[in-house]
Amino acid sequence: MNWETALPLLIVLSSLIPGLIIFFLAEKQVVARITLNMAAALIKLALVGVMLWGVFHGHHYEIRLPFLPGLDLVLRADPLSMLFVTLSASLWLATTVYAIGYLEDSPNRSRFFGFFSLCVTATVGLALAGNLLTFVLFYELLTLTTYPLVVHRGTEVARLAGRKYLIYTVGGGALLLLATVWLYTLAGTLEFTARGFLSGLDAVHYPALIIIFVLLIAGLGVKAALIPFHGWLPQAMVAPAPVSALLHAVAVVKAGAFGIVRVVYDVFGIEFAASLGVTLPLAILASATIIYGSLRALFQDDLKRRLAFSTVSQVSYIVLGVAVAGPIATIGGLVHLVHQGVQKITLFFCAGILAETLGIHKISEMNGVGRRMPWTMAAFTIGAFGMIGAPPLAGFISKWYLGLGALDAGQNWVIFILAASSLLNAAYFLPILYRAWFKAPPASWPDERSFGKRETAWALLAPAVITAALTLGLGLLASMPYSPLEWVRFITEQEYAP
Amino acid sequence: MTGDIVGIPWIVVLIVLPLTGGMACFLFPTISKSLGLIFALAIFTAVVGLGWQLVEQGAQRYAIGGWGASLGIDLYADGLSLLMLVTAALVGLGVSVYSGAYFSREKAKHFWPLWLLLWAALNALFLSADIFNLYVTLELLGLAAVALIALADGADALNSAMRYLLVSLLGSLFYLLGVALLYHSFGSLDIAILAQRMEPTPAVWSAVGLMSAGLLLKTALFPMHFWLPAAHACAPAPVSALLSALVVKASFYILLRLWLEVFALTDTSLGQLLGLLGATAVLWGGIQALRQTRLKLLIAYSTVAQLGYLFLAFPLGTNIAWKGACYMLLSHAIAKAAMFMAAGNILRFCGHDRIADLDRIAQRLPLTLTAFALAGVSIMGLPPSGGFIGKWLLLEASMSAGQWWWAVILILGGLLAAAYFFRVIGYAFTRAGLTHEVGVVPARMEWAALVLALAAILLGFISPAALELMGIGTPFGGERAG
Amino acid sequence: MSGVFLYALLGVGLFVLGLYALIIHAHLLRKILAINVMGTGVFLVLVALAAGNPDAPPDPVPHAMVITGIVVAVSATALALILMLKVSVATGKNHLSDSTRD
Amino acid sequence: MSNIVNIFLLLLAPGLPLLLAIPALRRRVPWPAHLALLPTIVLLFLPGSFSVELPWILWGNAGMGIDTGARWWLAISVVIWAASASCLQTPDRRGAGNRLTTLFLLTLVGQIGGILATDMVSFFTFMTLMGYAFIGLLIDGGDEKTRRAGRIYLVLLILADIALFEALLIAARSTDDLGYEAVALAIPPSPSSALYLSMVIAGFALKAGFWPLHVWLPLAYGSARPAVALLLWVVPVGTGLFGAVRWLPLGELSAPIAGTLLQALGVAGILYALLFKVMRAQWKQLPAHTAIIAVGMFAMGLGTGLLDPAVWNQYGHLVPVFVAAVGLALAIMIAAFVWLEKREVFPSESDREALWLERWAKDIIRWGRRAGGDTLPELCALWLARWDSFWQAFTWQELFDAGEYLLQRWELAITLFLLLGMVSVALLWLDATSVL
Repeated sequence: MNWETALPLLIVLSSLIPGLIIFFLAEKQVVARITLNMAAALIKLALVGVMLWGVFHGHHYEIRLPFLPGLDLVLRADPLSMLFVTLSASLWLATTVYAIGYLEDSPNRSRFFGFFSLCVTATVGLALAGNLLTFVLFYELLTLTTYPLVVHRGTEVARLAGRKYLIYTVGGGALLLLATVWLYTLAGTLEFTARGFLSGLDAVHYPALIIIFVLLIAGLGVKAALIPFHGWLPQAMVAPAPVSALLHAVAVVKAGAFGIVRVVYDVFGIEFAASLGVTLPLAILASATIIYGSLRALFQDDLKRRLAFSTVSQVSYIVLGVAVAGPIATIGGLVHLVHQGVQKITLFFCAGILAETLGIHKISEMNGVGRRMPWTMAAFTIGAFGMIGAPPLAGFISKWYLGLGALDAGQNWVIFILAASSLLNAAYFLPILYRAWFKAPPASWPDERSFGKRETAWALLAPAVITAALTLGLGLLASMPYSPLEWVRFITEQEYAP
Repeated sequence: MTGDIVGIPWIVVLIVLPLTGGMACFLFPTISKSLGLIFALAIFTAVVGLGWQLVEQGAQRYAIGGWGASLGIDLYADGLSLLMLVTAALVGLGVSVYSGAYFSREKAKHFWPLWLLLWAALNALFLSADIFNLYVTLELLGLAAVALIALADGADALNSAMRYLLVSLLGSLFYLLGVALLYHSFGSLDIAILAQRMEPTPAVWSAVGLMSAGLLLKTALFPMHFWLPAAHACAPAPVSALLSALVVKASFYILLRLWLEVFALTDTSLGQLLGLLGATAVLWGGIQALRQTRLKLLIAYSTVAQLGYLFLAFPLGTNIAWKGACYMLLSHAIAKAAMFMAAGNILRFCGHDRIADLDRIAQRLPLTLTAFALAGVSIMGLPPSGGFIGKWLLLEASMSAGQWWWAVILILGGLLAAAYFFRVIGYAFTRAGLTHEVGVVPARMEWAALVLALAAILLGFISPAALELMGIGTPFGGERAG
Repeated sequence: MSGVFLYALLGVGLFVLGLYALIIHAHLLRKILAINVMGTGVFLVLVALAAGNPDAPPDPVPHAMVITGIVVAVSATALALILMLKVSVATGKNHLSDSTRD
Repeated sequence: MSNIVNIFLLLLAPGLPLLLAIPALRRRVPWPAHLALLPTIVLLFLPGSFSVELPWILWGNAGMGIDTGARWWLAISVVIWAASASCLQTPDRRGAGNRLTTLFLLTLVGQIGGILATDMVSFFTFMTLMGYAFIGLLIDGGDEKTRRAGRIYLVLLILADIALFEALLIAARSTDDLGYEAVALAIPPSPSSALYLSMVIAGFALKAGFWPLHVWLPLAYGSARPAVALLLWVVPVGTGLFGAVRWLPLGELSAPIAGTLLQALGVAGILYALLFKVMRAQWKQLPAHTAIIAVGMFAMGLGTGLLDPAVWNQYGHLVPVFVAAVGLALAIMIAAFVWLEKREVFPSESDREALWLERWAKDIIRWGRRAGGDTLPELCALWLARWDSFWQAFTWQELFDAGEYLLQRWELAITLFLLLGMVSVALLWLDATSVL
């Protein structure tokens, strides 16, 4: 085993092993747990950095384990997987810091952090999956490891939310599995290949392939919260804030979106998918989700629920970018994978801070909160503007490429979807900002905790501020070498190479 | 050295060892716990030895006492037997470790001899080369199993033991009648010889019907599962584990063996009928499991559903399908044993097994719940687990055979399984209305369940090797394309 | 239609009769007896079929099977009787009660 | 050497206010709002045109620079900003006044950056910052009337941003370089030039308050604090007009329809303001109507430029002068009113009539709430109820229970075996007869 095979495995193990150890730590071993968590997150980030460099310089990282007759478990680093791996690894670090601050003095922390690490393992494994089988494996693993986090609080509400979460995700997983097996019996391979591996199939199989595509998208769409499979996401918001932040805003929904990207590009191949006529319905579905999610967000008073519906809407940008079919739209969709993650995690961090520090859960309670917590709300403001797509924030870059790509592909109607979505985003974010900054604060907050001179615990605030800064940086310095945008261009060159 | 190991007639050792162990435990009841454990380890080693032998030398045939066919007793071991032996050895070892802490001294005195006798019957059954020996071992197995169920006190347990006994005897008699007809038609009891002489006559048809019916009754295939839930739910936890994991599989093994080698009826409507019954079992068992309010009954119904999976291979009849069913069998055995053990822990901890009142077991009994959850993963067929491999192979087989409806059943069964397991897990995280007195669960019991559950997961990673071992002596016919 | 087959059919008939009794009788002792009758039916079939050809000496294998079968049947019956006694002590009834339903 | 100084100043002009906008950084700085203008003032006195390309920013061809046109805008802006800064009173450093200063400085960054930007994307970016910060400035601590003005302007601003974004996309389709000259050259031959023109005109009309989208201006003038009222002309309106000049391919393209439309809008705006409003307006709204008239005149000018490129090429350079003049006039007007108001010449007035824009917005929200908040959940509940009754009507649960109960009767199962036994007798009989 040399470095090039070991590295993908190490990246997966760097959160798996600490996660397993953490389960066996006693509640009181706080220092050990924090050290382990932070060390793991940093090591993972370092390994990902090395791999990023390697992939850019043409190194080939791959490890295979025989799993089934004719099918291996494959972990492979290609540019697309690196995009997602880097996102998860860096946001994991931020969220770990945040979670340490957030869960101070709450019960069952070992269990929480254990499953948290396992979730990241599943996400990273899913990103590195080199074939559909490996993907399915980690996809299911993600379902299993997130469930304990959703029901972490152990209330009846949490149990019901967990139930709903499972009904959706396990059902989706089942469809995915069925489609995968079917695909395997038709194609004889499941290996992700740039520009797909199905175009060589006999035309007799095309109807079957269309059904498979629908099944795959339905299975993945559950996690990506495409309508009508989005119902679990707002419910799952009963989970603790770091879970909502990392998992529901980033890991889980992104896993679905990432899967759709994989299916469209590396299983079907974008040209082949377009020739099957399945990309346009997908684009329409994504557009409907974008609009519907925004509309629902508009009428939520619960902050986390509003953010959840916003996620429903925003994640479909990725799908839209993929489905519009064209190199530029692809850039927009893929880069939104990163940008939406960074922005949404900022928003969720802030929502969690508000809930922890002031006991605020509803938007109607947020009057004047900007005066009490200027840093938090500044971060929130940046995140919200990013979501609206205001320049020069990260969301603008995604929207720009999506719009340009749609024009480029001759799908002008997408522009109107984008415009309507921006309008709606503004309509549900700006009132929050208005309340927070310009309304007079109430005499007392619902449930205030004092942190001395600071507005809140630094472990909560720092990650939020850092991700907010990233939101700005990713947009402003979009053309910097190694920026997500540049990386996505690098990916797109491969997927669309003549 | 290698030659020495390969040279030992492990086949015989495998039958003699548990028998001797049973005797020893019966004679020295005071040290039966340690004796039992030692013998369990020895049997496990012997299975490994046999496996080695099979890998080195291929399928084995051994005539006891050199008497040879017709009156003598022949033993035969190939990949399929090895699979079953390994299943029995793994589960048996787990159960032995678990039972060492589970039973009181009084009960242990009865448990160990019976359990080793059961193990002997199992091993002999898996190694028998003729259909009459299969009958004898089947009866032995049934009697030992009934006695084990009766170990649990209470009217319910005795009732279900009695019911099980009658059913078991009935099934065996049907089988025996079939044996008589087969012998009459072909003048031999040896499976290999029967396979050569096989031809479809009305008597053979009636034998097939009788034997299959008897075995299906003992395997508790829908709609003949009526005896199973009560028996499996009332028995003591390790016994439940044995029954669900091994005893029902024994009769399935006989059916499989006959079907593969003697009957060769895959393409007939009988295969489709079995598949249909299996599919119904999957759905019906799943729905009933979902409707249970008690944990052990839920697990018992889950067994009904899981047994249905095994029969989905019959209408397909391809190499992959058989292998899938066998993998399913193996992983279900291990996972279900772990699950019953976990349920036993919960029962001991809470004093009840009402699902709605589990009250934060996740916090208070984390190892056990982990075991339960991991076993559940395998039962649901989620990756990576043995159950997933089995399900995948079956799915692949049904999709390649163009019989996609079986694939749908498999998927639906998985969903139902997920529904009923997560129902339990969900309650295990939440606070219940009433708290209850807390019993002590020895660490050994928790770890035994956990290790078995981990083994079920681990099965997901060793499938290439396992499938190759299973194929020794090509019990499933050649590799067919598709 | 030889006498051998007549015996065999008689055996099967006994078997079916036993089965019928097993179903309709609730009393456990009767059920156990019914099982025994069924067993006897099977043994009869075996013995009858052993003498397949009236001229040749009878085949020893079915006889061996029958003897083994009888041993098995005896032990099974013993176990069944013990169990029946325990059931009637525990429940006060001589028949199987319905499975418990929650 | 001087080149480096130039670049440094170019970056510092928006950069310094941006830094000072962070409260922690200006805590010990005296007169931060004035200090922030300093690099811009120095920049005004540097001779010649120069620019700098900024790598890595957005798409890589972003840049900042100053030329003659920009200098005029910058000059008038600096004057008015300085005046406004002097009016800006920050009574307490940590409270509301502190935030006001932040918003003030952010608006300043946006405006100066917008003027200095040499490409459309940078301009758009700065203008977005300016727009939102200015709304904050407008409504911060204001009464209900300013908040109303802010709300309306916000809606217009968002719509404008969307329109301009579309225009940007169309431009980017036509050319990779989004510098003003490149776009002006690339748009005329492009097939979507008409769409581009309409988007740009719509966007800046919304931003600058062309008639009939001017409704927020009187409200804002009527109630904003003096410091903000001074800025109303240069910031939202002036920058909008400036943008229109920069973004439209004036002098390169002859667009009769768009030109005529603009001219018509301009005339209509002037007439409307003159005939219906100026005569009856409250004193404080007079600057607003003056502004509307000026915007109308400007629109006429732009329209003429679009109709006949030659005219624009000849007289286009006068546009900044015009804007500067109007700006100064308005500033003086406001200063006078402020002075008069301080002496309590005017009674406080209220204006409660709802504007069409607000009515529409309210209707849409009410409709949406009804659809999303009432109808949908009701429909859901209805279906759920049906589903429930479906379950109950067919008593599925009992069916499963009864089924299992039946299956648990062993008589039933064993009867199957009885049948099987009989079949085997029959088969055996068949076999026997066939042997004989």
